[in-house]
Amino acid sequence: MKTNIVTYAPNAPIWQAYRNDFSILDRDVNNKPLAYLDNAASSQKPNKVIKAIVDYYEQMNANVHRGVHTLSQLSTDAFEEARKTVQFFINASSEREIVFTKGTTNAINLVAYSFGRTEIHPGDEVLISALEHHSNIVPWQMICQDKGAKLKVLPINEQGELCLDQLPSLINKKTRIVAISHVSNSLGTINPIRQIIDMAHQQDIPVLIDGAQAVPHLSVDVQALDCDFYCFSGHKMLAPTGIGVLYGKDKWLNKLTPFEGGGEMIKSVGFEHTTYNDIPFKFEAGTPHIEGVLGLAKAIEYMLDIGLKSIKAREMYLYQLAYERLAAIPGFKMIGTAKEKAPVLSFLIDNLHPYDIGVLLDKQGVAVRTGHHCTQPVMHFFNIPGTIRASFSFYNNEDDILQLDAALQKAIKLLS
Amino acid sequence: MKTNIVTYAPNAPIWQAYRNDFSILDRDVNNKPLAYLDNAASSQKPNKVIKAIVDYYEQMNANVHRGVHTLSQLSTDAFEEARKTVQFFINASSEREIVFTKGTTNAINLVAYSFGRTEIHPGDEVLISALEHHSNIVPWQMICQDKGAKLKVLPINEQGELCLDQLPSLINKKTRIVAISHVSNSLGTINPIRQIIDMAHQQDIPVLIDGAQAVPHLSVDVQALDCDFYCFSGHKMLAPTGIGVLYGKDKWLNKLTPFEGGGEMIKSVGFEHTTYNDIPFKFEAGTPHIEGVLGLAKAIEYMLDIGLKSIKAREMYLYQLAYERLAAIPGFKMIGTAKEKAPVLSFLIDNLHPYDIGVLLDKQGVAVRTGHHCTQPVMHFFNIPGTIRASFSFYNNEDDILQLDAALQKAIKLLS
Amino acid sequence: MGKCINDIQDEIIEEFELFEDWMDKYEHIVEMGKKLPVIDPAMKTEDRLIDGCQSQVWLAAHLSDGKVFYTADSDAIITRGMVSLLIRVFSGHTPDEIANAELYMVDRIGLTSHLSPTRSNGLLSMIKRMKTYAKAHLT
Amino acid sequence: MGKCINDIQDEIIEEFELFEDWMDKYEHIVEMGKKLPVIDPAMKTEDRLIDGCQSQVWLAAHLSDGKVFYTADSDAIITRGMVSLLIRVFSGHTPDEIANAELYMVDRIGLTSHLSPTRSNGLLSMIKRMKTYAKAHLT
Ligand SMILES: Cc1ncc(COP(=O)(O)O)c(C=O)c1O
Ligand SMILES: Cc1ncc(COP(=O)(O)O)c(C=O)c1O
Repeated sequence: MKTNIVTYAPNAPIWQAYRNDFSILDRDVNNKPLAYLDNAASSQKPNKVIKAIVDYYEQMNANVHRGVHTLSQLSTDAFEEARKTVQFFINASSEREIVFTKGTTNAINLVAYSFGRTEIHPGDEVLISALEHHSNIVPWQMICQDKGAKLKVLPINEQGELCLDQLPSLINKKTRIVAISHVSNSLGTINPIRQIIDMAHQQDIPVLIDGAQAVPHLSVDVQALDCDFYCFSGHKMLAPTGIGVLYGKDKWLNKLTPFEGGGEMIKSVGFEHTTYNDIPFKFEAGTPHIEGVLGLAKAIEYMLDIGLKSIKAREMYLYQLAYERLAAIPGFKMIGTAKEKAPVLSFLIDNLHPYDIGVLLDKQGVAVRTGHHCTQPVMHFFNIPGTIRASFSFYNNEDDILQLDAALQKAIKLLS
Repeated sequence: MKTNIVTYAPNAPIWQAYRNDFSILDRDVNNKPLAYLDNAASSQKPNKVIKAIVDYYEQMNANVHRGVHTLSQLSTDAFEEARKTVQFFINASSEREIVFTKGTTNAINLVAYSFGRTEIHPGDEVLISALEHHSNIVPWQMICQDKGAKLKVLPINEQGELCLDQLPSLINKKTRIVAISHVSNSLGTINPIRQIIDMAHQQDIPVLIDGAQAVPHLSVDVQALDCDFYCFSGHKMLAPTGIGVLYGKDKWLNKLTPFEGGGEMIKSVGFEHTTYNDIPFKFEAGTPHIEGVLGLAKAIEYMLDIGLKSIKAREMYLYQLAYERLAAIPGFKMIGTAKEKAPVLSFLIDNLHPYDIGVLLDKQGVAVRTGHHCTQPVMHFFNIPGTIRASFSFYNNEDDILQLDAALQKAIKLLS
Repeated sequence: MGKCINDIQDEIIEEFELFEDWMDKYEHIVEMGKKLPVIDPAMKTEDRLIDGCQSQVWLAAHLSDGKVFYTADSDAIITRGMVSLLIRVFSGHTPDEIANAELYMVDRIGLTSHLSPTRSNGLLSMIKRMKTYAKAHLT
Repeated sequence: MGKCINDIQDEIIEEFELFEDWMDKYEHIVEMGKKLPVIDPAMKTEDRLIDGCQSQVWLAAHLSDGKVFYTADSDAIITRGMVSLLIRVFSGHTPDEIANAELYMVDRIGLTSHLSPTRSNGLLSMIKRMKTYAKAHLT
């Protein structure tokens, strides 16, 4: 028996209907139908999100805040309405805790700079994990270097899981902040952040969560998690590029000094003395990415319409299906075998180079990501040059997976 | 004779054709046709730019750089092609000198942080002018405070022009950088930046130019200007929100340390040692605003198609027309009467409050900006609560101006 | 005994129903703005200022005979007109009445946009302060 | 005397014209990749490494009898195949010929995408280094 296909496809016709909302999925690539399995890098956008952008520009485009005229009012109202949509999405206690950023990277840098300025001192420590994306490593390295602080790293095991038992020995009086991803982008591991947050809070240490890979797949409740900061990007969850979110607890946002200076973030400016605006505006210098914010709100509405639970079930079904097909291929080796996983399948085939596989899959219309996925330390840990990563979204379907399977087998044959 | 209308409308039917490219201008506001005269806050977008966004999402959306698959290749190629378009637009000597940012504010902050980190020390000075937008004041205040440096201010005169004669006494051995706007957003003054750059360079002091209000109206040549940094926003020049540009001379970008850390901006990451990527990528952490970059390139193409000289002539014609109509209104007082001006008309009517005028113009479909325009120091200088600002774009027409004129007169009557 | 808060609101709504177009409506608001008694400049202190970014509002309140009386001013005349309307509604009532009042009149006379949270005229903050003052004197 | 650079390019173009589909083409490239002599691991030093982010290329060159000879390797087999093609074109020619050669073959055999500046396989940097080496030995 070669494969053991899971035969339960939750409500397939509905999923075909959702898939139809993504026009790009109809296109060909190299004369083959496109099988887009690079969702962890960036998701595709439903027509409604694209339409929200067009509508904005055709009907109400104007700079937000401060303007008295109608278009400016309409834009501002829609913009602030979108903030409430985001608040609802992650269950923040107030919309003032929602800061719009360029993306996850920008959000983490904002915290690293603003938190770092007043809260990190020489000899202090910042704790991250060995599973982090470069965006949750480098900003901390930079601030640690600036401040003469030390970067500590919670290690991972062979399954690609955090070694939670080592956490107590890594958190101490010098630890100023813990910065951990909710879901690993290269391996798909879902980290036990609830536990980590609890342990850190027992010592009054704030925790930042990099949620870039979590929000597309899981339902996130920042109050239940009790995290101090939560960061994510729009472009990985059906929204436009260039927009992201920093959630920060009221008390932290009020306490921290601003990151960037400029319009919007001030109350009054004098050459001698400048006073800053209230949160969240204090952290939003400059004209914001208005269409991006509206697109993000529309993407959230779209996801909530489908239902986060249904999305998760669908994606895990696809993931499971893909896993069972590919695991049957001789030489298949999964990288990252954590118990709790998001729909991300990272693997290698014998000693074949991921790049070679990637090129040959692409020739057959299959888009996967190959390489280190901006997590070089993870690759060093496993002592591999990279992985082939197929990542799934609810709009993928069985055909995508069959195409991946067949293309992969053909590639292997050609390379062996 | 009440008015003295300039009768020369360069090639009017052509301009009507261009106007038709902006669907939003057909809409009503408060049951009146929209007269959008708030262009200095944000411009409207031509259909081609909107279409570029839609096309991107419907045909090639994927994360840029690093990806092996076709969509990622297409996106990356388009993205890097766009960089060359920007290079061409401002005549930079290499595309490596073009860094994509969130906007002008973000670009200035990038320089303030990265330049500030290594080049500004206690006791040093940073020179700005009294004409600056908050975005070119606050970042420098913040870095000066961090570093124990001093912010110096080149004053303005009653016409709203820089007091150039005072520049030599303000530049000295302690000056580390000069940051000046090309065009004032609240008054429209075009500053003699060529001279300022020359004077600063004579003492080896680098100059940053805030070009947010210049690029929509003037042809900019960074090599001819010889400025060290030049910053601008897409949204004020027909492009999407959330995208902007930092031009930096090769030698500076290479010398400075990165601003934000994360994906894209590194060559290799280890917990002990991280090496940064080449310019411009070193300064572009995180997934960029891809649709914004493509939209910006399209906006540039659109402007170049019309011709920057034609745009300027058209806008100055509209500005002149508006000026002559409004100047005939009793009580009209122009704020900012510099010799060299961009198509920005800031004014007051007797003692009427700008806010009242703004509300009543809006009721009549006329969108202008009222208030301090994020230049509070300019308002303090003139001792006024704000101004009414009508700012023009080539897609405005005579009707917009007649509507402004009539609406203003009606508002004045109602308020007097 | 004076009218209750909702009676005054209904009265204002009726008043505004007379106006056929926005011009008449705003003329009326401007008129009211002009009639609002000028506040003593000495009263225009920092702590009474509600900074609305575009127009500023000063608000003072005092309790007399168990009732709250407000005085207010603004540098913009339309804001003064709106301020005058709000004072007419709230002034002279008990803290209890004010704290529990639902302000539906602004919506009904079609001036909601002036109270949108993103308006930069300080009016919404003014209403909040009016209510906060009343709540502080609840018995 | 050996063939000139363009003769070799034309030869390769002809070779690739035989292939009907991408499969055959890549099979050929992989074949060439496999045939490329393995480089002495000791030669794989930092300074010979061209880091392409996804696949890495090592390049060595020496001058002999007024001609440049290249050896190279990569960790990815398709990149090795491409490397092998480039060596076949350039190796054994004078610095002058190499420096002035126009590389049109990649385009013509439909593999341009492998040389796009945004490809992360290090091939473009490799060609640059091959030419730089040649230029350094121009007489
Ligand atoms: C002169 C000037 N500088 C800077 C800015 C800030 O631009 P942005 O809000 O796009 O960052 C503006 C825009 O208002 C401006 O007019
Ligand atoms: C776990 C994780 N963190 C951070 C990032 C960075 O997100 P962005 O590039 O949108 O800033 C990513 C995206 O690749 C990610 O997967």
